[in-house]
Amino acid sequence: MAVKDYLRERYFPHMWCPGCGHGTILNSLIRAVEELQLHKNEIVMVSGIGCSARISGYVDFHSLHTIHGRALTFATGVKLSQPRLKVLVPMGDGDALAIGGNHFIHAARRNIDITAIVMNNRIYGMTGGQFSPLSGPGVKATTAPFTTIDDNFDVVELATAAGASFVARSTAFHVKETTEILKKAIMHKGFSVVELLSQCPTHYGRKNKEGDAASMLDLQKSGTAKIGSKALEKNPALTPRGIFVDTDKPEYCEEYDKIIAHATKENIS
Amino acid sequence: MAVKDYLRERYFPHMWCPGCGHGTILNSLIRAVEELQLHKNEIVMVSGIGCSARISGYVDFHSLHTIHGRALTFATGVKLSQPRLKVLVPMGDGDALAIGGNHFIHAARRNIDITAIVMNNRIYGMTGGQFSPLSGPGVKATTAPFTTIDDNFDVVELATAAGASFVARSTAFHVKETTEILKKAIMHKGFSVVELLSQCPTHYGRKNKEGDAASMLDLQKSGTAKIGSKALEKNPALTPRGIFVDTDKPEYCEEYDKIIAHATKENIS
Amino acid sequence: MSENIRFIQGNEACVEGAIYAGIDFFAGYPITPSTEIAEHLARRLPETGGKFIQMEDEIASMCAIIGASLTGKKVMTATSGPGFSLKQEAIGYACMTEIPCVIANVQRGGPSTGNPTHVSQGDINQARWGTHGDHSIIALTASNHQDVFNMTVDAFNMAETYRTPVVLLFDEVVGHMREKLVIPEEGEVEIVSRLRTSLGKGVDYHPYLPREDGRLPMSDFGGEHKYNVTGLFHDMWGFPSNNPKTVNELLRHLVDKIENNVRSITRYKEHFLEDAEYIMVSYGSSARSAIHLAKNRRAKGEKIGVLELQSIWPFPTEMVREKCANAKAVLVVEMNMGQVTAQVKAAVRKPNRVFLANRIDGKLITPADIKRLLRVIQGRGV
Amino acid sequence: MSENIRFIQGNEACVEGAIYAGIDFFAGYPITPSTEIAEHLARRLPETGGKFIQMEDEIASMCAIIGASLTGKKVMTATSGPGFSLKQEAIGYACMTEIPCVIANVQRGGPSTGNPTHVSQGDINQARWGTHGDHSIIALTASNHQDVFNMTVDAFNMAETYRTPVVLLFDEVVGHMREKLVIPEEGEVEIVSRLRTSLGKGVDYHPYLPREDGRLPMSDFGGEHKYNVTGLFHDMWGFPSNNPKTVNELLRHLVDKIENNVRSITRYKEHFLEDAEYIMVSYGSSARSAIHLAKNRRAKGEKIGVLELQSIWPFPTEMVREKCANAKAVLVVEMNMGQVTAQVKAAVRKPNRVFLANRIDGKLITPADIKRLLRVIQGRGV
Amino acid sequence: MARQKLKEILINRDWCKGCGICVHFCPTKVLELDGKEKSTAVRPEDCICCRMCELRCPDLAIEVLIEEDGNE
Amino acid sequence: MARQKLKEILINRDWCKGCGICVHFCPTKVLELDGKEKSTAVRPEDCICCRMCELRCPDLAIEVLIEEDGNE
Amino acid sequence: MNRVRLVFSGSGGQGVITAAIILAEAAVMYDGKNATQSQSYGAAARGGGTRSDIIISDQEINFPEVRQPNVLVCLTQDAYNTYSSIVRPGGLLLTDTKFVKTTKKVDARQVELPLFEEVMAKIGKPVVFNICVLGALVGITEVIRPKSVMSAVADRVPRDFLELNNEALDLGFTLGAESQ
Amino acid sequence: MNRVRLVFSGSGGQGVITAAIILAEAAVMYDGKNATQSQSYGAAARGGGTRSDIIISDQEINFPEVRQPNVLVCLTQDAYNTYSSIVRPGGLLLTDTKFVKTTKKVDARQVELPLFEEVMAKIGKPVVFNICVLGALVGITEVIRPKSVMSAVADRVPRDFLELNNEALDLGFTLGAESQ
Ligand SMILES: Cc1ncc(C[n+]2csc(CCOP(=O)(O)OP(=O)(O)O)c2C)c(N)n1
Ligand SMILES: Cc1ncc(C[n+]2csc(CCOP(=O)(O)OP(=O)(O)O)c2C)c(N)n1
Ligand code: SF4
Ligand code: SF4
Ligand code: SF4
Ligand code: SF4
Ligand code: SF4
Ligand code: SF4
Ligand SMILES: [Mg+2]
Ligand SMILES: [Mg+2]
Repeated sequence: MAVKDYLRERYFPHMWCPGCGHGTILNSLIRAVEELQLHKNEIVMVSGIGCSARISGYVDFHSLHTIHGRALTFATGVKLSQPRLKVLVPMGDGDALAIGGNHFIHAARRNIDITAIVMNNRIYGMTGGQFSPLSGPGVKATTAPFTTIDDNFDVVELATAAGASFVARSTAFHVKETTEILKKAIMHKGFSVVELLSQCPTHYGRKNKEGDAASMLDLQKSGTAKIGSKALEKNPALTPRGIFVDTDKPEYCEEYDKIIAHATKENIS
Repeated sequence: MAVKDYLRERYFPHMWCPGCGHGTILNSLIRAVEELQLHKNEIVMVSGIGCSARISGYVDFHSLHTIHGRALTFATGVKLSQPRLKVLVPMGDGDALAIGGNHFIHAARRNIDITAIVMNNRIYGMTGGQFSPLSGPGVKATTAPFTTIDDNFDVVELATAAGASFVARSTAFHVKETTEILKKAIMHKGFSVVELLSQCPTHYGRKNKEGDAASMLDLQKSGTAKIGSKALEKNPALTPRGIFVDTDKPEYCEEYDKIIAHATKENIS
Repeated sequence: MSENIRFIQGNEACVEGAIYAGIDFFAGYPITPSTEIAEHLARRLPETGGKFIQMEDEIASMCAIIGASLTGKKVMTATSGPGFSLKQEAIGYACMTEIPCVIANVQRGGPSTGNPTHVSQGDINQARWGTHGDHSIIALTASNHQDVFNMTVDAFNMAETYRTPVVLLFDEVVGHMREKLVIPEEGEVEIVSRLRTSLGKGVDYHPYLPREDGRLPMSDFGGEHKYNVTGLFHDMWGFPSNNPKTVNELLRHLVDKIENNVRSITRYKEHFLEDAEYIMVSYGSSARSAIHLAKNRRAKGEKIGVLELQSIWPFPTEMVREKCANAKAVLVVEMNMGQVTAQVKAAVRKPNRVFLANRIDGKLITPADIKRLLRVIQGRGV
Repeated sequence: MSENIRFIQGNEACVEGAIYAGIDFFAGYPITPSTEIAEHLARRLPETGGKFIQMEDEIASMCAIIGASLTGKKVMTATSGPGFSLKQEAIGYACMTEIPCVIANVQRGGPSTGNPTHVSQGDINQARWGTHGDHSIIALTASNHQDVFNMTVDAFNMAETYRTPVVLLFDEVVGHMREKLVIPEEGEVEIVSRLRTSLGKGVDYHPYLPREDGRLPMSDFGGEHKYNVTGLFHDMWGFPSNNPKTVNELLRHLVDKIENNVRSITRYKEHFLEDAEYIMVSYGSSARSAIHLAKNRRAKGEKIGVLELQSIWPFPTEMVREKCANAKAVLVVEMNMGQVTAQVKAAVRKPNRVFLANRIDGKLITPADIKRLLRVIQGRGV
Repeated sequence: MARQKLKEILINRDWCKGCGICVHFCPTKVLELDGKEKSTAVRPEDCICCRMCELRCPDLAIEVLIEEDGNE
Repeated sequence: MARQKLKEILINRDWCKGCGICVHFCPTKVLELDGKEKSTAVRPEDCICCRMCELRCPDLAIEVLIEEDGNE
Repeated sequence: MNRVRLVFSGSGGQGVITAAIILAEAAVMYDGKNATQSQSYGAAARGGGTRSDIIISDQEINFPEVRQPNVLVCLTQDAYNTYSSIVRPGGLLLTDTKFVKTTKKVDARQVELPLFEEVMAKIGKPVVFNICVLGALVGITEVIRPKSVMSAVADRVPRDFLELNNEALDLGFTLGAESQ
Repeated sequence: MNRVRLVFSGSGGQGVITAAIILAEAAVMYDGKNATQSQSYGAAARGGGTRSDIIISDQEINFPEVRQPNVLVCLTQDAYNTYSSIVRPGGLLLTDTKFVKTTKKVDARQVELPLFEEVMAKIGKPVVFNICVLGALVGITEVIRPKSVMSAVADRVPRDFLELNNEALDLGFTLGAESQ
């Protein structure tokens, strides 16, 4: 199938601002799905609320646009009740880690076979530019006129500590890398987390004088480095990219099937 | 002041079951406060809901018994609005890490100067013995008649990844160690997390055939080892005890004071 | 020992009703006094191939059942006061997206943590108005275990019929007390499943285009039809829209599909109602006391009866007006500050002849409590 | 340019009111259309030495302000629909523990995510019944920026006076529209602070023992008196109790302290009301349309006026009955399915002469919309 | 550190719930549960004043009073 | 891998929002924004068929059609 | 008897509630009667006082609480002090000699049996004390058929412990019957 | 004029809303009038169409929406096509020649000015286009005193950019006044 077949073209042009990184992530994601040759009917995309969350309206999968921060819990219901479906959950940084932080760590703990994608633009885009738990200190935002004092989460570390069995990071700039990582994440059995740095030129870029979308992408390029790379070794302040965790752990739905097998047997005896 | 002066004796005997580890933790805690010679009027204890949460009724501090899972958010309001107060937040494992997990990681991220104590009995005691996110797999509980399949959080790892600047673990058995750790945690500037393994003989013990309170304490003894100890080296399956993190990081209330200083100055100019 | 007889708690009767109705999926978080519903389903569901999951909180539980319902499953969650408050945002989502689901709220004393192990009926209005924005809801209740069973089956049936969340408003006494339940044979009680679209592959399916009868056939996630579901106002494709016409039509549809069906939804029982001069309107465990009193007084020749409500929302205004038309006085017997009383007053012709017989101290209202008030109303003193 | 005049959004007028009333602490989480309240306070609070914190969600925000209030601060949070639903459990906690706090809900279209950027007044009943368990609440509203300012000051004053959460029910139009605000001089508007205990060190302080006038003097956390606060039913020491007498008294106290003061709490405005044959009852932005219509019609000699409600809860039943006593018909103008209409019907002598003039499509109801209905009621056709 | 000598083991019988923790862990078996399931010091003379019973009692029912040689 | 030759750069002008990302990152400066702030291929002959413009476009507005030597 | 109202009272660990449930269950499942069983929840469950109300009837039972029990069982002194006054005039008040000293004058037939001591002496397992009490009750009154209680016990108790429980039941029955 | 109703329309990035706010603010803060300003929110903010309603009056203003503007400003073709029909008969319709081709017959005075081109030619910064539009409006109508608008611009604009904005304002004013 062609890449466009995975889109609901009827709703294009989409609602994102010019140069919004979320569009590029959509671009990388449908290419991953296309390259994996997945059936559209076997994919459910569940999203919360935010600019990022609007992504589910644009893909021609089963799509569930839910409430702010809770996408993973709806997704848990979908997946556990129908484990044969592939469940993709793109989330904004606020959606995933402010209001949604608890569901994020618990889904990771259960290692339920869901692919969580954090579209991290370090800002609340949809509501107009408030800081998020991924903004980090020293950032300007509408709710931080004197710059932020909050430290940020490291999504990779948090997901790892919580129990995710696949954890990776890339950016809207590194499109091919992103597609490759997403392919692995989608095929991984267990809870996979992919953090993708994105850009919000409208709010973050403007407030923090990072210029237009292209210059923000330049920063994604210069501010990150592959794990294991010389660049990272030389400058550990760079944000590492790559696959950090890829392990085999009991997956929740499979474990539950064992419970059913046990219970139905016990029942008979 | 004598240890008993920190108690509200009028409400004793307390409501906990015979042999409940939470009582011992109360015991260790008031000794820590006594040894630190803190003024009772400068301490606020904030708790949620659970058997553990009832601890706040028994101490003669300012005490705030709130709602399930949200103790740290009330505590954040208390602390930020009145930073001179010492704020102690004892929580059950469900309270802290099931419904309360998000507030736990966010308080850690902000590194706000609060002492969080997780009274971990690996079960929901108050509601009668359901499993918790700290139960781990293979445990019997009223909501896991065929044993649990959920993996557990490692509180130490999670708190560390989320940004807590003091992280430690001990048990209801190791009372002197607990008191020492609590003293350090209380005096630490920043968010400190102390996980204390506790026992619920009534629910966990009974369901999981761990015997009476004393035998459950024996398990705390044999199942843990100090970090850096030979025992741990020999048997890494043991649960490590001790202080895992003790670092200096910007504390939220202090950082906020800088914002005020800046804003009021800016205002004048 | 008959296979079909049980001696159980009301919460377990609810579980039996859910199993009978065909529940596939339950997500919950423990809370007194509803916990036994989760506990029994934790065993019963895997035994029948269904799924039980204990989530990290009540919000997650509510959202998980909505997700599961979309794959075509019959779903339920159970909670009490504080948990019911937490679920409100997601209940509104289920209203807006028209996803069938059942929420049992075994009421306890409130507000706040209140009185977890004691009886109350304080969440009546919350069931109607707890979530933000205008909408309608179905809420059922029961006073004994046979009815707990029946109302639970009804709740699933109505959720599937009307594509809406249905609230089961039980109370601590009914939930915790043990009494007999006779489980009907298979087929004895009707079981309804959601209407599914008959459209095949390749034919355009409009998930939110009501048929002429107002119903919307569903399509299971994972099936042939891929569509969008959103809690925003949406068009017939399920795509967000704030076109005023679309918004207006959707909101009216959400309200009408319930309010226009009040007669079909209404459930009630009459106890000694013909010729009754004094009518007690009651529901849940307080109805047991009212019936007890009515029986005793009838034995003494007093013309007194009970109208027992089993559906609270949509409020059966006309039915109540009709039944109470000839009463000298109406006593609403409930354990709150008069939440159903206000509805009865709005329903009847003589609101000033409607009185509240209540108790709010965590104890079950007694027949003697009601009798005391009755004597006052009758002008016979206390 | 006068120092005291501003041309600002309603949300900023609310911020100015809060600052005037002496706000010390705000915790919030952004949500349309209330976000500007948080944004402006993020700057204004540190400038005045106060504290602003953006929490991880609405639940945390609500809880944080309760904690801060206990240290003696004047506190507030702001949100809209979905966030208001999430705050309900903690609002009930504030009711139960009698902790002063102000919650602004700038309403948007609901249910669910609904229509975030469009106007609605759908949360009226939720403000009253959103949390579980019986209780009472105060809710105020406003139709223009001067009143937004005044009602915000009133909200703080009432929260401190009655030791209770006070809800400010604004709507999207009022919140986002810009118009003039004149900020009163210091001292021009009365500012109330909570009653604090006069008991000194060593004297037993009973945090939950009401004085004869029903009020409970507070003591700041960190001060001399150490006491317990709990959301469970509690005795005069604040210690948990489920003694039926204690439970009964506490719940009645919580309800009475508000319902018995309905006259002092009631806020309203009359527009051309004397001799009016047709009365429009309205509030918030819809009242602007009603007033607009009344002005126009009065100019043409029609006897029509507006009763503008500024306090919705406790509902001013008697005041509404009195004001509407001589009306030929009452039109309730609101942007929901008739939430205040039901209250007005219950209040007046002729409920069948009460009509709903509403609009629920996300657009502000217009004077023309109301006029159309008026003509129908007058039997003059459409 | 001054050598310690037991003055008295105070056990609050209203608070003690008979859990047996003090009994189980007393290194010198000083304590036992009596017929009413309350802890009692049956062999106080063996007490080495380690205070573990006091520190571990979940009901805060024990106080080990110690005479400190010469010291007040 | 077959050497690649450009067939055509399709730019959907209804979808393009003129963000300039494709322009900025095209290694051979094939693209420019026109007067209506839409991307256009002004030097298609320089295109090396890297497809980065297609992959990075946030509006999915670009398709790079490639002739593959001999291959279908 | 058309309607019997019972109150079982004692302390948390004594199995009072279980005994109450088994009795009511026996009435419903094996005697074809209606029954309700309810209990006080809360902190009481943590070693404090415990009370369970049972109503057994041929008719429908509405109000499930017992104001004046025909049969009152008190297994602690506290329970006795609190509840002995509510027993219905002419009713039965059963106590265990080890735990209760019957001091008050009560307008009911008071039966005091050394059930606990006998259990310890003959069976040696305190956990079956409650079943022994049940046995005694059945031995004294005709609330229910002894066989029904035996069946109900068999339904509830793990197979391995059935023997033990039957012994306790018998023991109680004998002591109860003898006291007649 | 006792009451003026204006609608400003255009697209997201053009600063239409800011211009509307400045105008209304000037009326309130410097001309002692009442004014309301409101706007459509939502996806429109992301590059779509934008509309702002302004009412300026000596009296109290209640209903804040404008049905028939005395003054309509359209800065995109879309805006023109959507709104040109609502202008009040005899009112003013201002457009920019670069963005709008006035095709329809409208019962109002249509003023078309090359504001954007002039801004680019004389100042070279597209961001002050909206201020130039404001200048033109003030040049054409007497909605408000030019001085008031200048003061309002000064209140809103960072000091460094004030000069630039004043230039744009003057430029617009001149073009507007000349068109009379
Ligand atoms: C319960 C609730 N709280 C708040 C909001 C308002 N809200 C919508 S999206 C959003 C945050 C958006 O930020 P993020 O998740 O980072 O996504 P982005 O828009 O940046 O892609 C917020 C706070 C809401 N819709 N619901
Ligand atoms: C919102 C809400 N959900 C659920 C409950 C019920 N509840 C009370 S305590 C508790 C868990 C107790 O477990 P834990 O936190 O581990 O404390 P423990 O009792 O074991 O000390 C639960 C689920 C509640 N009170 N409020
Ligand atoms: S506001 Fe930011 S995140 Fe949202 S669409 Fe625009 S650029 Fe993207
Ligand atoms: S139930 Fe468990 S946790 Fe609760 S008091 Fe008893 S032993 Fe302790
Ligand atoms: S540890 Fe305490 S409660 Fe337990 S037996 Fe000893 S004294 Fe009693
Ligand atoms: S102080 Fe030590 S030795 Fe003495 S009784 Fe206590 S535990 Fe035993
Ligand atoms: S990247 Fe896409 S949207 Fe941006 S200018 Fe190029 S074609 Fe247009
Ligand atoms: S394919 Fe590569 S070289 Fe060709 S236009 Fe696109 S970015 Fe430039
Ligand atoms: Mg974001
Ligand atoms: Mg626990």
